[in-house]
Amino acid sequence: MSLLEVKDLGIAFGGLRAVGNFHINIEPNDLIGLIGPNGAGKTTIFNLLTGVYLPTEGEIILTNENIVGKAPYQIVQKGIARTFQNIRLFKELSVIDNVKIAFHHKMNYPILSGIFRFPSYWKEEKQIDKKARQLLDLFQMEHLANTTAKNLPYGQQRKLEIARALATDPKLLLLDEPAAGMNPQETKELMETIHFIRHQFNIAILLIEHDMNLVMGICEKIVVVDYGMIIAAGTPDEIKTNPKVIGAYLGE
Amino acid sequence: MLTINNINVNYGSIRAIKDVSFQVHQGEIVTLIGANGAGKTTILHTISGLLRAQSGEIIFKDQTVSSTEPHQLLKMGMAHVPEGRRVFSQMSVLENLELGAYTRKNKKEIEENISKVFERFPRLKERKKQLAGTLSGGEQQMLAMGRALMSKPKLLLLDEPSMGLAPILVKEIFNIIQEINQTGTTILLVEQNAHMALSIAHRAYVLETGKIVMEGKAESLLGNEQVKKAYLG
Amino acid sequence: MKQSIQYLINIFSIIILYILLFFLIQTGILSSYYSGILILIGINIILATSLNLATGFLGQLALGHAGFMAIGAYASAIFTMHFNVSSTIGFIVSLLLGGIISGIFGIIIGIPALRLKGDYLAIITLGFGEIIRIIITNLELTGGAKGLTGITRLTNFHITFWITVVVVTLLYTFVHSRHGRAVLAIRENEIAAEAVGVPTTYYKIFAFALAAFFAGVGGGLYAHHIRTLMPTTFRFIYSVEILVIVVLGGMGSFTGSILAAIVLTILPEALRDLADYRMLIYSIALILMMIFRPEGFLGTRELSLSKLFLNHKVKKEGGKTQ
Amino acid sequence: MTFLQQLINGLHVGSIYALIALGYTMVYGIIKLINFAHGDIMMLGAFTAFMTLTTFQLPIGVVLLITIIFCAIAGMLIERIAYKPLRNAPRISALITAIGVSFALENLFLILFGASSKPFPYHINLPPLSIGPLQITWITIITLLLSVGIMLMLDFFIKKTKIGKAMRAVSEDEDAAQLMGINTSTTISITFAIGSALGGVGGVLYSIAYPQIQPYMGVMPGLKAFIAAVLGGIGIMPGAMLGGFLMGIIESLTKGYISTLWSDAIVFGILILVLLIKPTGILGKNIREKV
Amino acid sequence: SKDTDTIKIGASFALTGNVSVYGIAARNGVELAIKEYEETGGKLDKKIEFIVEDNKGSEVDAANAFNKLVDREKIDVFIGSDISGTTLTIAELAAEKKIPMITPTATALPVTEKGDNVFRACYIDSFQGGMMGKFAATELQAKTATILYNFGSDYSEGIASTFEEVFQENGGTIVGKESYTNDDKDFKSILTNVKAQNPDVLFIPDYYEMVALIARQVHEVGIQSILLGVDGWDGVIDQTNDFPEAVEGAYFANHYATDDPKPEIQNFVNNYKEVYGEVPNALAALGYDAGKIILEALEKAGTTEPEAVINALKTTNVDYVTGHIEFDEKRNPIKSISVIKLEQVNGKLQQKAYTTIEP
Ligand SMILES: Nc1ncnc2c1ncn2[C@@H]1O[C@H](COP(=O)(O)OP(=O)(O)OP(=O)(O)O)[C@@H](O)[C@H]1O
Ligand SMILES: Nc1ncnc2c1ncn2[C@@H]1O[C@H](COP(=O)(O)OP(=O)(O)OP(=O)(O)O)[C@@H](O)[C@H]1O
Ligand SMILES: [Mg+2]
Ligand SMILES: [Mg+2]
Repeated sequence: MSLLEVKDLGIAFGGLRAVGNFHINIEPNDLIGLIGPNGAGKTTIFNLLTGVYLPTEGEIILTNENIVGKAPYQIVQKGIARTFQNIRLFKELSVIDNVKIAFHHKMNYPILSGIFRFPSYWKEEKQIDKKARQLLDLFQMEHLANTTAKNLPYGQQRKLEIARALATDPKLLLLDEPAAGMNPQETKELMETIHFIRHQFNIAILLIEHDMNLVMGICEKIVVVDYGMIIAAGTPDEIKTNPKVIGAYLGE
Repeated sequence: MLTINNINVNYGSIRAIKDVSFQVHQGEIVTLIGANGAGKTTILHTISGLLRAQSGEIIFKDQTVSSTEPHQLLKMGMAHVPEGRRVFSQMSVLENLELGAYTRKNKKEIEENISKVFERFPRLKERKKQLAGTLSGGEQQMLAMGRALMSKPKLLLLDEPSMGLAPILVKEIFNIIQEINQTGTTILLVEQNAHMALSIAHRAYVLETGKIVMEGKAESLLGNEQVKKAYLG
Repeated sequence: MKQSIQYLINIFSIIILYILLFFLIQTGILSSYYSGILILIGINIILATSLNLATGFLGQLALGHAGFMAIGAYASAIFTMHFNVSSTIGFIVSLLLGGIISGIFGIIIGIPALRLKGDYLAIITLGFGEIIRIIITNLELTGGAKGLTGITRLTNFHITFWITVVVVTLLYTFVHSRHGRAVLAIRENEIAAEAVGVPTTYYKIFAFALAAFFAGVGGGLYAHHIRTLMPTTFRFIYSVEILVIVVLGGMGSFTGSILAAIVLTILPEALRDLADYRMLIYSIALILMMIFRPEGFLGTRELSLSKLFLNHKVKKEGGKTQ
Repeated sequence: MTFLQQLINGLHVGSIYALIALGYTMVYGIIKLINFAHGDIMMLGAFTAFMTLTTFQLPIGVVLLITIIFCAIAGMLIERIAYKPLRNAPRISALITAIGVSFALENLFLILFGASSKPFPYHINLPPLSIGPLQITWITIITLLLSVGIMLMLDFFIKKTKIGKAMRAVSEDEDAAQLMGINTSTTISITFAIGSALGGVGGVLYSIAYPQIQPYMGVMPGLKAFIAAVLGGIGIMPGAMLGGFLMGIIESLTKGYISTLWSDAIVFGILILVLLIKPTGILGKNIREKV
Repeated sequence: SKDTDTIKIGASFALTGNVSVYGIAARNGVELAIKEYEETGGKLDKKIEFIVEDNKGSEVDAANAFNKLVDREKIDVFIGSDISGTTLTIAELAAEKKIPMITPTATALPVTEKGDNVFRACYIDSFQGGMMGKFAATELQAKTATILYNFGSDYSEGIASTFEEVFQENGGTIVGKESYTNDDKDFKSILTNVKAQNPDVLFIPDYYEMVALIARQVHEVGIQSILLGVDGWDGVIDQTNDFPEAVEGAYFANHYATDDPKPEIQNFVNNYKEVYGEVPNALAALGYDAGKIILEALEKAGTTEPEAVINALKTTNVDYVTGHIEFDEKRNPIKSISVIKLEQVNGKLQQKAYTTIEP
């Protein structure tokens, strides 16, 4: 059974059809790359999958349930988490709070318990503090727990965003240009991190990236879009040699 | 052309740039490379006057410009393509270019210049009426570059011009940088894509947590083991 | 362990402060003029901290706080007048009633208003505040333009002190719970908050309604202190005055609001002798304070007594908007 | 017929709102500051005109010119002293400063001129224009024409001239504008000068129409004009104009046909409705944050 | 107070804020009364200290100001405030503390009901409204009237409703009751309706500044009705100097007429003009009288004991600038009303005493 099944997905902004006829099947623990020229519609696809935009047509089926029309926070609770092309952290909050917020829907104590500090508050807060620290530890960021997020270097911010997405306990993780603004060395480390979380958390990953070293290096399958339409799909080797992809995207 | 002497730059109480000195000579392409947060952007901002150094000196065309306003620096011939493109998204492509020539008076020359930019970036010509905010990332990058060229700079500061671009566009952008340099513009280039940057630059400086740790000819740095390990992957 | 020591120190300091003020008032060292000012400080603290929840912590610029205060003031006053309430218990019931009605209006107004952002939200809350005032002016029940007079004096220093303590404590504990964190996340980045599973609309409305609830409680205290309610009192300029306290104290800092409420209640009093020049000097002082400390007294930090005593770093959980 | 008359009444009030709203919107459009003191600049204009009229008995044209210059300078000074230091501060802090400036101006004039209204010594002595049973006063016609004219000029100025483009650039991205060689301080000063000059003109016309001036006279028109600007889409010149006219007409019709008691509530109600349907005002562009 | 050689008179008015128009005039009047009293060597053997606190028209400030005057300054008597909201707040407190108090201008009925130490110098709304209703129906023989009142001003509303009642009792018909609010500047939409009603008289119970604005537009719209006003109109001629047609032929009730040849009135008017540079309006005159009433009561009581002062106040029975004043059992003044007609003489408006109505 597929984890995610997307059929005929499309959206138009005004007259512009940004995405059309998009389809993809993602199995549990897949690692798939989504590439294409600037303005091809990749980020828009992410926005459709996470409920930020309402598609004009198509179905998004997550483990047998059509999630089209669900609010972003509901979709997160059902198991799709994401990062953003331009980092969106809770800048003024501490690193650990950034992660704790993502545990929100996994916690149960009600508002009154929070306000009046009933035992359930103490119990859950303690648990979550522990869990958040463990997660940060996996990213070697535990020592930064009390740092304000905006003061982190860029690379750490990207990592924190991934950690935060993982805290929501997703089945599918969407990464939008995680290596943008990183140098090759940092990109290499990132590749390791992605590998690691995929196995550690046993999740599927769909990622957008312009860095071909990364995409070709770790993705098992690649989907190429241009003008909102899929122009190719296949293994890295197939994609590398596909003349359409070379013409539109890779060059040379 | 540009000399930086012992500048220190703070964000609040945090010192981001420590005692940095370097030069850019007439006609060169000089590149600054370094990890995330090393302070490359901070240095460019300080040079173009958007940030002020706590101490140290910046000399541009034999004049101390450490406290000169950015708009005056532009008149002196320095243009800066900032990180993240920063095009005026509610204005058309043409208006963006016109603003690039804000300080110039000669209408005819400006016209000529615009057609030159269009020649260099034919994509922009197709979209000259479009609002800049609706351009794709790559087109915005071209616009940012074209806009900076409109002031006919002697020195061009470029901050990560290839970020977020498709591979096909990355190559194009570096070609254009070389072309601009050949027509007489001196270039200070900041890049994450150290490989590309070093392959077009004459000289390079390596920045680590706010300090310059290495400098030299671009080719020699390209072959340097340390650099290879840290920045070329 | 450390935390419980912190709590003890805070509770202890509050009790000491209360005993001190109690003693000063009982012995007449603080006359009714001063105890009146203390009551106003308490009311202003309640109004400012509650607005801070909406503006500093949730990050929504609201200009209708005086409207919620008015609802609470009129509701509780009408209740005590109608039932001839003279007991403290009855008074507290009336305050809760005022708070609840105000909170309900908070929800009714919040649902449409919170779809807007920034300055547009400010304008729409301003509009609602004015509509509330106009309705009050047009109702028989509220005494219309003539105002409501003859309200029993039920507010005193003691009750104000403890209600203020309770309100600030509850606001503080709320902000430092998972729900409060959700509210902070919305301020920091609404899109990201939603993307990590926070139902943003729900929390926006909840925080807004909670702010309205406490503003209503503050209004009830006001009504039984001043004892004359005029609709004109609750013009939008009153909302602006509360906002000034919040910004001056620091958006996202309860202790900042407390500090600013004290300063801005006392300052006009201290300038009282200057008669006609009073408001000119006050406004110039305001401009200067903003120029020299644009982030407010405390920014997003909280003052902590235990920090003073224990000399260790207390984790901060605030942040500023924009 | 009364309906037409009510409409004309509404247009008159509306055109005054529009005139003040133009200045409001201009400043907001460029530096995103709700300049609370704008209404008080209007008051400043009225008093300047009052002083020059009573002490020097100058002709109205000269008076208007002096008022414009005086208000423009005052606007620039206020910006330099009170707003510029807060350029990089949170926007809401600048808003509080603007409120402070507003209070300061009101109280300064209260001390200088006292609280009681002074009759404004200039009025147009022509009898109202009668078209059938309809009556249109000359001041209505003048304000109407002037506000439309100024709107067109400003719109052209901002869209087409070099300084106008610089203003828009500054409003979008101050740093990037500096990198284009734009002197942002000067540009912002010019913005305030124009905005305040408009406020001053508004003050004079307002005082001719309602010939009483006092230190608090700017508060209500200021607030109404601001609402008008928001209604039309703040930052947009034709929007300010449209918002002003609409406000005036709605007010006039509710007062004439429903009830004065509820007219403000109705105006606010309509404003709220419009914003709920069109969150950025009638002519506002709905710019969604790109994710 | 304990201080034996000074008498402290406290006062609080709106000296700043948007109702300071009323407060400043009233304050000036009180101040002048005290100044004159001291200069002419009043019979009190103690020094008088006059302490005024601004309340900017806010109830909160009014409470603080009053508490401060009582607790810190230890005042013996209190004069104030101007508008009803602040005055009610203070009256509550004054009643608790038994401080003799008189408000020069607050017309709201409940003010003096707060305690038997609270007095007022102005007539209550219902009295004035009733008198003018009768005047319109009987003296002016008006059959129809439209009332144009300030909604949100308890003063204007109070007068309007009694006028309506009495005018109808005397056989008149109210053809329209229109309202505006304090923030309005443009009345043409309302006046357009009034024009259609075409009443014999148009009654506008409000203060002179608003009236001046309205009257001008009444003229512009082309309404022919006789304008009728109340004590708040005092001062309207200065506002309509350049447009006398607007209010020419109007009648209004007043406490006194500035052209009244009585020496005490002329004295007051001239002295006031000298000190404050403008013609005193009704609020100033009421402030002045409130000051005199208090001073005379203090004199009569011969002590600052509150009981004695209150009793002395109760027996007030003197001619003042605003008329002869006695207090009824509710401590409201029983005064005569002067009706004034505005006439144009040589292109200049003048107030002419038309008739006096005794209570
Ligand atoms: N909210 C929107 N309104 C209008 N047009 C939009 C919107 N969002 C995206 N677009 C347009 O849709 C197209 C696809 O944009 P998208 O951001 O998905 O591209 P992308 O493939 O992620 O490109 P890049 O690699 O540069 O990030 C672009 O032409 C863009 O201008
Ligand atoms: N506005 C700011 N306030 C505080 N610290 C800042 C600010 N901007 C940058 N920094 C810090 O200064 C250091 C240098 O940042 P800078 O942006 O110059 O790095 P960079 O070399 O350009 O990195 P990148 O490759 O990510 O663009 C970093 O540690 C960064 O966190
Ligand atoms: Mg993208
Ligand atoms: Mg950088």
